[in-house]
Amino acid sequence: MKIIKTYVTVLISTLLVFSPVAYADKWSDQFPHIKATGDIPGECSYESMSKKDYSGKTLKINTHAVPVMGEPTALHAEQFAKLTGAKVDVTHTPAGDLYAKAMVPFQAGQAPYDIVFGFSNFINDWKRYLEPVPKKYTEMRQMKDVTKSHIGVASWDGVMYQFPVDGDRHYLKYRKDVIDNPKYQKKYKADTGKELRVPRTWKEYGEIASYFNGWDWDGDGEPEYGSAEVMKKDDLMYAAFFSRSVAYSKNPRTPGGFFFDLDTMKPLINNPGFVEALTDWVEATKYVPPGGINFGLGDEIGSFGGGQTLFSFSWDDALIAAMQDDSPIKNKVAAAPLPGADRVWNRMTNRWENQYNQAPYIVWGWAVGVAKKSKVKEMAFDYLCFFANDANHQADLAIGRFGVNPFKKSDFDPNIYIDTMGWDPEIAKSYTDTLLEMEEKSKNRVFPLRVPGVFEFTSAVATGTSKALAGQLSPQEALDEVAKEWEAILNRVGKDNVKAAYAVGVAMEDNKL
Amino acid sequence: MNLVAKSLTYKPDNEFHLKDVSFNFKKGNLYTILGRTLSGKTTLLKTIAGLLNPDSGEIKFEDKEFNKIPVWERNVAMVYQQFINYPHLTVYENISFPLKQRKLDKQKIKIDVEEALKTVGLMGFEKRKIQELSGGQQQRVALARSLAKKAKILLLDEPLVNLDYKLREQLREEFKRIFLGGFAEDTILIYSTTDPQEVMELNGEVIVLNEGKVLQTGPAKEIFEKPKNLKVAEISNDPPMNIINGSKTNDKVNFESINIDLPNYLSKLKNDNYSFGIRASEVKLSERGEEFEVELAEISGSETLLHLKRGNTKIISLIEEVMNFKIHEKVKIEFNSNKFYVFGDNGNLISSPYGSNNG
Amino acid sequence: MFVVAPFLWALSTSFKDFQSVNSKVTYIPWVDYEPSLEGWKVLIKSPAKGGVDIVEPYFNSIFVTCTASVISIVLGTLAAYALSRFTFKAGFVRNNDITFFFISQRIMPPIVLSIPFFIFLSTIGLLDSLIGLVVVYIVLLMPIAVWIMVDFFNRVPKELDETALIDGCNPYQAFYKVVLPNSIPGLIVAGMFCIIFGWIDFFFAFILTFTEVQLLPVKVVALNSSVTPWWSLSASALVSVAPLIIVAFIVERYLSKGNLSGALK
Amino acid sequence: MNFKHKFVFLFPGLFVLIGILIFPIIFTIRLSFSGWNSYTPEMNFIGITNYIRLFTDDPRFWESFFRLSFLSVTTVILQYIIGFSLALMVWRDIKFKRFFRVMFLIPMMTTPVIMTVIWRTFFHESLGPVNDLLGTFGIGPKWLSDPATAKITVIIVEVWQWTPFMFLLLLAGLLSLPKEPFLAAAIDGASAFRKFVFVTFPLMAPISIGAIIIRLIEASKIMDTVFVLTSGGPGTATETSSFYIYIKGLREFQMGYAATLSFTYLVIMIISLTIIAKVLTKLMIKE
Repeated sequence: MKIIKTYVTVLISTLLVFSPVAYADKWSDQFPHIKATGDIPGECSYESMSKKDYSGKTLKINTHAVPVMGEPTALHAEQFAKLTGAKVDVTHTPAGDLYAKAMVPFQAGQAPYDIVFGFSNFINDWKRYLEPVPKKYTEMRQMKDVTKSHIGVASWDGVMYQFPVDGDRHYLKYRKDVIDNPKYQKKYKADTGKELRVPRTWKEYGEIASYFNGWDWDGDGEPEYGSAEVMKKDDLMYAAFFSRSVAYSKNPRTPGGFFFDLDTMKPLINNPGFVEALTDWVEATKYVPPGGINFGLGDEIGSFGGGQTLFSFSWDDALIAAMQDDSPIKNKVAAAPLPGADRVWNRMTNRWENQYNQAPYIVWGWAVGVAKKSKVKEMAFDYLCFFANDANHQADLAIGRFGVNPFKKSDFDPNIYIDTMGWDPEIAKSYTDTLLEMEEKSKNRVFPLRVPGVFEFTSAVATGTSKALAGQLSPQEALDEVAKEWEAILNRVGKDNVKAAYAVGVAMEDNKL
Repeated sequence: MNLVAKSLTYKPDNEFHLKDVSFNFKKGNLYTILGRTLSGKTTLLKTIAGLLNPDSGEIKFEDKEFNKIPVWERNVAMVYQQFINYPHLTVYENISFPLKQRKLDKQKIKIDVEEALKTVGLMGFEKRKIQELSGGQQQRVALARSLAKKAKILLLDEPLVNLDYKLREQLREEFKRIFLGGFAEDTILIYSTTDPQEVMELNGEVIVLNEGKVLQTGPAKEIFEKPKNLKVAEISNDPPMNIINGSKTNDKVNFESINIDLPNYLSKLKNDNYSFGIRASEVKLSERGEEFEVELAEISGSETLLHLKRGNTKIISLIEEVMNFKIHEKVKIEFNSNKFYVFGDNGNLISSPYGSNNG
Repeated sequence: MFVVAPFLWALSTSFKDFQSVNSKVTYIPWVDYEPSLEGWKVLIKSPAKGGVDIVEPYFNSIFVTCTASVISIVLGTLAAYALSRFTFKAGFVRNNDITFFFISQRIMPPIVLSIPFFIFLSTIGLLDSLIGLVVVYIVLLMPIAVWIMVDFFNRVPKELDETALIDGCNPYQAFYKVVLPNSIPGLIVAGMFCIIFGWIDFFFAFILTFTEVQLLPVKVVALNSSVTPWWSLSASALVSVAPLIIVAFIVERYLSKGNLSGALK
Repeated sequence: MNFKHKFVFLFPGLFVLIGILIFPIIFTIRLSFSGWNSYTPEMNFIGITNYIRLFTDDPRFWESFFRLSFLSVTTVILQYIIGFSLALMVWRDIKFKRFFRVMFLIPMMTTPVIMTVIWRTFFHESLGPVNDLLGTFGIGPKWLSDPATAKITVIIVEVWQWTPFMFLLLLAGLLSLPKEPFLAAAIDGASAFRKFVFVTFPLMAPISIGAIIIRLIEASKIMDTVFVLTSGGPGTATETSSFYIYIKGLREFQMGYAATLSFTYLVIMIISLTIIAKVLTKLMIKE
């Protein structure tokens, strides 16, 4: 009964959103942000929130810099304040500092913020300071619409600590106008004897990227390049590396851990699968734009979004940037799942299996939680719920710079992007199909590492791979060094601590949770 | 009404700047402290002013323990060798500064300042800034400030040394006029200098200071005529007195194969080796004299200082005209034997042209 | 050229938009790209409209910087005077060691002081407040003031203070009636260094404030998100340097007069 | 001069400083003996474990320390040379003297973090103006992506940012020099070069030493530049001690260990700065 009801509401609301007649109601008059849909009924709709009275109370939020996440946070804060009478203070912090900004006061026993934004892999360190999302919210209709993957990302061992407001994953972005261009397809075939198509493997990715590297293939008078990737040694670099590693190392036939062998907690980071991926990556330094080895996420987004490269793979932002209205390459790009590999390492048999393998990497993304020590928890959750209500979420999705990406099942409808954002139907479909495939269908997913000391582990990966990219070490040496460092971290942190935490992630990867 | 010091000793970092210095200064008198640079003159003045605390010894003024009175309540005035004024104030403000500090009434201040300005000849400069004045004028301002204050003790620490020759002469004349013209009946005037000529001209009581120790005290004339020892003789003459190691034989003074007739007043002297002192001005060029080699000739003003050498003996001769000499040139000089000072082995004066020390 | 090039680049960038920054290198507005005022508008818009609203942080920064500078200068100048004029002895500690103690406060990497400072300020209830920041900045700035003023006082002849004492000033009067008026150039240089170092600090302002108080650098740096709006970042960089250029002119005036430290002698 | 009043001058500043710092410093030292990290945020006592780790098992810290020494010494020397030349240039009467003086001061007044972000776009190898312009000559240095040039880029930015500091101090010093030695040198007919070597430079020695020491202290904290430009990369090519401490402290949240690093760093710095000061004094002041 409940399921049907939910389904109906979703259906109705979806219909309402996309009905060509602009839906006007008293809320959209007051809040132009949602003029495309008007208020959509729900637990945390404008209507419901307007009935709450939080006047005299203050809600303090630390969020990311404007505009990505920061702007919607501030916008919804303003709306929320208007509706409920609360005072909402919003602070903006650069991505790299979000962790420390919340962690310093947390560790000092303080909660200067009621709501803290961060990334989903902070969960292990943060969860002891965060209030679990109350049942009232986890069981509401709005939450039922969230994909399984994102419920998993927001939860720890079945308990939800982070309120889903955004979705994130790595996937492949490519220049449709090149890959689908018959002229280039013919030329490529003639030159290399191979088909020009959306790469299915990382090797193919490399070949195509190299071919299209360093010459002007879009006729703008400037040379273009093969691929834009996050190679700068900072917190995001390791995510790019794992995206390249999953194809070689996430073997659906060897459950029980991707980063470690869950039984022995032996690091797997230096097994041939990872080494192969790093070898590919070192090769990739040859087909990135000049200075590409020092690209951070911002550079990657700018580079691909500005039409400088053929490929890119990471979060949604680069695609969204390319699809902005003022972009010269609007509707010339498309999305596809991350490339796979023609062989995959089997760590049980210590052999390569010559079999096509592909694995989505459900990389961490924006996450937000409510501090345990907050004195206004109810208001805080109401705010988050309001942030992500259907009307706000859909309006946010349509504004590229907000960085709010799909995480609800109802988001995977190509029409949203076609109607409100003017995407080419084919591209919109490639986008939603790719997402849906990863989020809901794949059984070979990898979740981000979320164990105690996660930053020490990932920082070691960044340092090691970065040395390999810079040519200071060979891929094998670099990863051996990382493995050694991981062992040291394990000993410091305590194998059992890490194991217990890692088991939670492995259970999700092995589709047990 | 005396300024009395007993055994003042000052030795920061165990290095003596003053050693066992005692004196008794009476008001209305001028005292000059003669000594080389770093002989402790400034230290002594600063100790009197209260800027330095002696490590031992005591200093009393008007029977009050001076040691216990902080500088700013001592009512002394001091002029430094650097022209120290308050650069942010005008001439008038500078001179009135100590008076205002004493909270005198405005009218009185005006009178005193004007009087002081008149004394130093800086009328009409009231509104000027210190940087706009020449060195000599700056030092006059400093002097005016000390005078206007009418302090009971006025300290002048080599006030002329940083001026050029001409200004020095000029200001020295004015000093004489101011200090010796009955200005200071109530004041103890203490003037330190390295220049024996200044000491002579000021003609006060002299204290010869060397390495923190008092070598000799007495009226200026006495210091010149009967320097207690070689050191005083050296310090109290500019250029320093020539010291010749020689011997006395029956009727001759012998050195470097030169024999000079013994003057009468040395007849009682035992035959022995002595240090003979003679002022540079008593060594004259003369055809009848002895041959010396020119090492250096300095021309200073209207005088020529001739540095001469013969064997191990170095002599400076002061010639009262400008003459040119070549280095290594041979010249003949004559010693005025009536002006020989005789010092014994221990450096103490045995006999002087103005009478022997012990008799 | 080397000095101004980044500023010109920033100025040019501040009028660009996403495409002008990311498709190819562009220099001159109208010629290379269509100028946009977006970068500048962002500075006064509220965050809810995608702006950063630097107006309040601007005044906060000015307040914190000036207050901390004044306090540091006052305390630092007094201490510097003492270290320059008097002899201190305590065991093996001499004047130079005390001076070095002051200066050495700047050696400590700020990272590690963050947690202790955080706990310290939260204990005394000054976290996330202007006063709290002032307290921390005093630690950052006083060493600079002490260092510059010791050096400066060492070049002011001590006979000047002595004369003042002889002329009937007690040490405090000598200090403020004579030494201070003649130290204005030094005070100005020290003050400028304090203001600069206070103005450009990012780290402590970042760790020790939350919502009540925001300083300019923190606010501007917060622009550096994953998709950096180079244009508004450039604009804000230019805006944030503006008040200090005024300071630079004041300092230069004193330099030109040539009496920076040669006031005496 | 010595009065009891001297304490009245010294103590307010000294005590305020000590009062504010005593807690943080003791806390840091205590922290360095604890295993405070993200999962055990408590002041437990683990003895000298952290120090053992630092001295036996952390080559990265020592590498970063030597890299820091290289970077800070190089930048400070460059800053000194450039700062001195600029100061000499505008010391004389040249046209637009005042304009230049102010202009040379400005870089110091920009927040390093922000300015480095701009430098990053400036040196961007495909979208920045530097390589675009150099491209016309057919060269395109890998400003940020090559271990060697990345160091150079960091040095360039540091020099740009902090030369004004040297410049101002040295200019102030120059302007306060007494005139007499120069007159004397002029009378002797000394060449400009000789005048610099024998008159200007010796007179400027004391202030030079002060400026160099304080710049070394500041340069050793070099972090924002590295953080924004390269994050210590490529590899670990530009990782400095303070950036490493930052990573251990606020990124990985090993606060205990980071405190150990800082305390060790502090001790090393104090010792080496004292030595450097002594050596410089010997070298530059020959009296």
